[in-house]
Amino acid sequence: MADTTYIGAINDALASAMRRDPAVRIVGEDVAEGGPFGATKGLAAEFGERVRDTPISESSIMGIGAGMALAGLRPVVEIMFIDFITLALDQLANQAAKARYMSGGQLRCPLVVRTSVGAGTRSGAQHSQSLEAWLLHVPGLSVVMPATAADAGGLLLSALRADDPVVVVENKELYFRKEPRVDLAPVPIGAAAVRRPGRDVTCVATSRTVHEALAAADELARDGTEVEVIDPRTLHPLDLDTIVGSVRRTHRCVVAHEAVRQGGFGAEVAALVQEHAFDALDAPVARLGAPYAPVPVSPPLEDAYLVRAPAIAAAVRSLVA
Amino acid sequence: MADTTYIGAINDALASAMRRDPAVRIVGEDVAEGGPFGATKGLAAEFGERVRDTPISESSIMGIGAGMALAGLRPVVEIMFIDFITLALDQLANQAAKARYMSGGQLRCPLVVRTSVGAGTRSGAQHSQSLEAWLLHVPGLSVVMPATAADAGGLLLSALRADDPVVVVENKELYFRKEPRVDLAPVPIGAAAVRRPGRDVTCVATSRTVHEALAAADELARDGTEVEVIDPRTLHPLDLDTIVGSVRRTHRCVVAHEAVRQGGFGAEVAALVQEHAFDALDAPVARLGAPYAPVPVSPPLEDAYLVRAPAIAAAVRSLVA
Amino acid sequence: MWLIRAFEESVSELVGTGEVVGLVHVSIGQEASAVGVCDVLEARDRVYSGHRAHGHVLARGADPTAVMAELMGKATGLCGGKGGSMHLVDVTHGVLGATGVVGGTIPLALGTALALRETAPGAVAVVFFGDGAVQTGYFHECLNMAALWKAPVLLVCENNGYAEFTPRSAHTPVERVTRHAETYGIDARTVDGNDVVAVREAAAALVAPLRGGGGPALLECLTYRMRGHYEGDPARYREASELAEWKAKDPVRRCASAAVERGELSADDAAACEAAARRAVAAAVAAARSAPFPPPSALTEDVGG
Amino acid sequence: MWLIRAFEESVSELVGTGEVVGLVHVSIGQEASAVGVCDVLEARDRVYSGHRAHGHVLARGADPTAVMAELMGKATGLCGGKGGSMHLVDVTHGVLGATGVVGGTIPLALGTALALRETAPGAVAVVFFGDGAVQTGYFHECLNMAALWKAPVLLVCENNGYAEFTPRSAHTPVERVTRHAETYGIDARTVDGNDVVAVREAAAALVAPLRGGGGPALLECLTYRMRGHYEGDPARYREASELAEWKAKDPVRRCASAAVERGELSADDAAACEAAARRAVAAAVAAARSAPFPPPSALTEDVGG
Ligand SMILES: Cc1ncc(C[n+]2csc(CCOP(=O)(O)OP(=O)(O)O)c2C)c(N)n1
Ligand SMILES: Cc1ncc(C[n+]2csc(CCOP(=O)(O)OP(=O)(O)O)c2C)c(N)n1
Ligand SMILES: [Mg+2]
Ligand SMILES: [Mg+2]
Repeated sequence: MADTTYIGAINDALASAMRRDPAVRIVGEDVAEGGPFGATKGLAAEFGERVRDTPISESSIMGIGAGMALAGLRPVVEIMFIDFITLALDQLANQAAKARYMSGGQLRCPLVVRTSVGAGTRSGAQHSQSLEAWLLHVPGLSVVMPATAADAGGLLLSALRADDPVVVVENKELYFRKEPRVDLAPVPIGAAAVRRPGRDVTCVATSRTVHEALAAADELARDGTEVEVIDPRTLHPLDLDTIVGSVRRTHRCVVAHEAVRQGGFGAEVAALVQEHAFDALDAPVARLGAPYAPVPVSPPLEDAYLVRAPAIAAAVRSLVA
Repeated sequence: MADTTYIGAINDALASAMRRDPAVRIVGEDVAEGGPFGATKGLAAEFGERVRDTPISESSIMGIGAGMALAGLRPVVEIMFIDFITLALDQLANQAAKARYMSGGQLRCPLVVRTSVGAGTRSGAQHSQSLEAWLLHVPGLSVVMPATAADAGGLLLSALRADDPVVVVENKELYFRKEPRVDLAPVPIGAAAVRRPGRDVTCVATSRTVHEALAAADELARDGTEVEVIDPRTLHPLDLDTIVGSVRRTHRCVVAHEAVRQGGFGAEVAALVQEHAFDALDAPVARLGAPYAPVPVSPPLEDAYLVRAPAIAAAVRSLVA
Repeated sequence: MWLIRAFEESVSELVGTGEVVGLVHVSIGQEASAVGVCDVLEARDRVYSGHRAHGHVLARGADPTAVMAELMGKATGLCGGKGGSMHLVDVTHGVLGATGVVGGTIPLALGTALALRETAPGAVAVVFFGDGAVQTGYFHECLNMAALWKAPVLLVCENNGYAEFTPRSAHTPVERVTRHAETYGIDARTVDGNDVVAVREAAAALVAPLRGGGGPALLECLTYRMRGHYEGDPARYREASELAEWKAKDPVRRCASAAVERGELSADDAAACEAAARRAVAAAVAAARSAPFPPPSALTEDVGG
Repeated sequence: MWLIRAFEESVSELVGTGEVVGLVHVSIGQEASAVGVCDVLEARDRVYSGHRAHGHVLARGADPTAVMAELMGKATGLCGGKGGSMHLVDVTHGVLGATGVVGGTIPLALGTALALRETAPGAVAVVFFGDGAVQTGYFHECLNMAALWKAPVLLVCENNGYAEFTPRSAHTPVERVTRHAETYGIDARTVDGNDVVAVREAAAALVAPLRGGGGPALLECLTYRMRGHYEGDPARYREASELAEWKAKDPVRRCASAAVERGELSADDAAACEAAARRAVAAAVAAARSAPFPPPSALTEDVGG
């Protein structure tokens, strides 16, 4: 079969969901033109006004999506860069996430938000952040973070069948990564994927860093260290059993993500792992993430900012040393 | 000496800073009238236009504060409830926090943000959140969280002498708590306070839960368990040495805060403690926080939502069991 | 209107006794906008409110006992006691949300209007908000998009001249909210918000084109809150004379006496109306009072995520 | 203007070679608003820009070598290579910020204006933004507050008819940005933004009252970007005829030929101007190219917090 890309899978999933479910809508800036990365390419031609271009009004756009969802539609709101979700968190965290609870279960808000994280494009501190950890801290939001094309399409399909808000956190560096095409199929929310089995160290990695972890695992395997790479895929609800089960076998754990280490998803994983597998751990859970700094533009600085395979390999080595 | 309150200390600190430094300004909704809790009471009378009432435009107000700070003033922006900081995070996280870095050190942004967290007032899901963990994840922001009147005044004074943005996270339930008056003096940012020494378990607690931890410690002391209660006071930069030093002596650690447990400050503390004191720990670091739910209004539900002394005592007991 | 008045007076008392909990904003003095607007709405329409929401929900037909129980945090409350005063929702009566974040339901209403246009053509979405909300970015962003997309949404501004403790003049140099509508070519009217008949007429005139596929509309009701901003606010920031002036324009009494004057109602009937409303509220209070609190399990139910 | 034009053309080429990095928006076709406005500013004034910022910074007098080095991420860049194209800051020349978040510098400029009024009376704050930014809440919230507080801020909208790939008509029904200023009684003008003399005159007329303690002002410059939204955008969403039409109104060539026509400049001098600008840019590129990247330690320096 031909290759596919992460962005292609997103585009396919949107088209397929729109064909299947007349309630699906797309709302965002430049979505009719396909968006800057092509995620919504061709959809306006096929679905007309169901694909709605908006002005630059992120704060309200999120609420418009929520208001559509409360009235029975299934909107997909696109926030081009997660950096701009800073403008839209009132509607996401205060309205959409809490509508069901505050109404005592009268309301459901099947809102899907697509947004992108990630540095490496030299786009600077306001177009490169990874802020997904904020969303974990908001009860009522599911958060998925695909690392592969199959998951990008499959998790989006599942999000579009969920009855509560789901944020799909994509990664810009993965958009054009080629992958052998697989049939588009829903990937369940809340199920981790073991990307590579291994007996020596568990590495929990998200999004782009899954591929870095796999590269590190390849290298380490040459020295005889077998790393089990777990991709949670969903940050909330988290598939803790898969992670804890693995650590109970390997006795060691590294967590890696692109976001700033302090206050990141890795802190939650480390806290949970030490809580649920304390007796099994032979070493502290190691955390890898970005340093405490905004994302710089300068190439050598940005390269140093990103968690890449060598850093993961080094962390694993120091755990097994 | 007469008693003082947390809100009184804030008021005193603002007045004293405004007298001392002509660059200090206050900007926010209803601040001229004193605000809903009286934090700015009397200041408009003394300082006139330096206390600026604003319309309900949080998104821009934060930026106006940042723009004043970039031009050399020292504004204190009041965001009445941290729930509304969801409207203002672009200016706080993307502009104020990053201005110094993105300008290569040309700019400084001495912006102080005062805001309040906390439930217990039956005010519902949009007036009761504790979102301070979001701020830790934003490089460039200092975050202080006073538990006492002395710290509420003292940390605010220090914030008003800092050259980078500081968010002062106050707690509504503490505002009218009486405390013996102490002289208003700056409390250094980045220094924890050991609120009660103890040899058996370290309890790291923030803001309102400091008092819950002290109550739990009193009770546990009767059974012979001595809890060391540490109030970090500053969440970033964190005084990790004090915490780790304590855990190395007690071998056990509980972290308590009012915020939702998942993705909260406690995750960061637990991750750091297991990393830096792994060999010293006799049990996993325990975390207490709110359940994964918005804050309900109903009295019995909201009471159950809050971390109180008995829950802390129970967590300590299960650690020493 | 008497129902709302009696309800709110009762709420005010029960805040005093601690039975009604939380941060409570009553709408005494503003009943006419709720009643006048909701009177022209149909079952298929959808309504959003703000932090001062009791009147809107009652005007839509919500059960006073369930509303009162909600304000007390009881299991039988509209929202099972979890939402409270600022978050009243009554899907049965088409109320999809109220908000503690000023301006926060304006985009929700716009989104709902867009949905209704496709799923229930002819239905409209309505959002009530205060003059303070007019200074939020939400109001302006949504005014633009509503006009751009010709959405069937009616924006109802209850302009009571204050946002919390601060008068309009300290919030904006723009005196009339309708001025903003003009910029976008949006159909808009300013009415005496204490005259329920005037409100009703204006609302009917604005809503009719929306049902026919027309663009958005804005209704500005000039009114006054006869109590403090929230229960407990001593309202020292305003003159006694101002309050007295507005008391003379009390929308509830004015409506009743006008009906009597026009001979539509006898003085006795008018008094009976008031008495019936007070009885209904007393019964609602009694029922709400004796209702149970929710079980502990409710704390983590209906969270989603 | 030739300096900006030559600079931007060079940037465009260097994006092609990969030497200039990141998401780059050039201002070819929009030079007149930068130059016309900045020409009436003084050293004490403070300027903010948006994502299309190169021209504004150069018009304020920033060193082209330092700007180019910044776009390449070099240590000698204006911001040590850390800010990049969308975040140019040059405190020496009074540029306090640019932003990648559309509309994000409008509140900053308002805050700075309020500060200047007290600390440097007579100085003004200026913010450049596009027509897309007019649909953000920031614009409207700040228009209101600027008018309310009579802040010495000049809002300059470079209205090029597009926000990314979407024309004005799909963003708002309001054709003229000045319409919003009218609502607040704000002094405002719309000018041919490709006529540097007209821009300069309008800016001078608007700024003078601000220096004397007057309220805010808004200048709308009607212009066009002659390239895609960002470098790499094939701009398929617009007609070739539209581009051709605007090419005829090229602000740089127009200014040069007008000066020649008026006899202020000989044709030779005009050509010399262009050549000098191109030489200066070539020198800047060469110097920036040979400059070092920042040391690894810079990654975590100047973070604060
Ligand atoms: C975003 C936001 N900012 C501030 C507040 C605090 N607050 C509650 S009500 C209010 C004033 C609202 O005024 P208006 O919209 O005129 O409504 P009114 O109370 O007069 O009915 C304010 C500032 C809030 N709830 N939400
Ligand atoms: C808040 C925000 N939303 C979306 C974007 C993506 N974006 C970058 S430029 C742009 C269009 C801006 O249009 P305009 O303000 O007219 O400026 P122009 O590019 O025409 O100079 C958009 C939508 C952004 N940078 N910031
Ligand atoms: Mg009001
Ligand atoms: Mg534009």
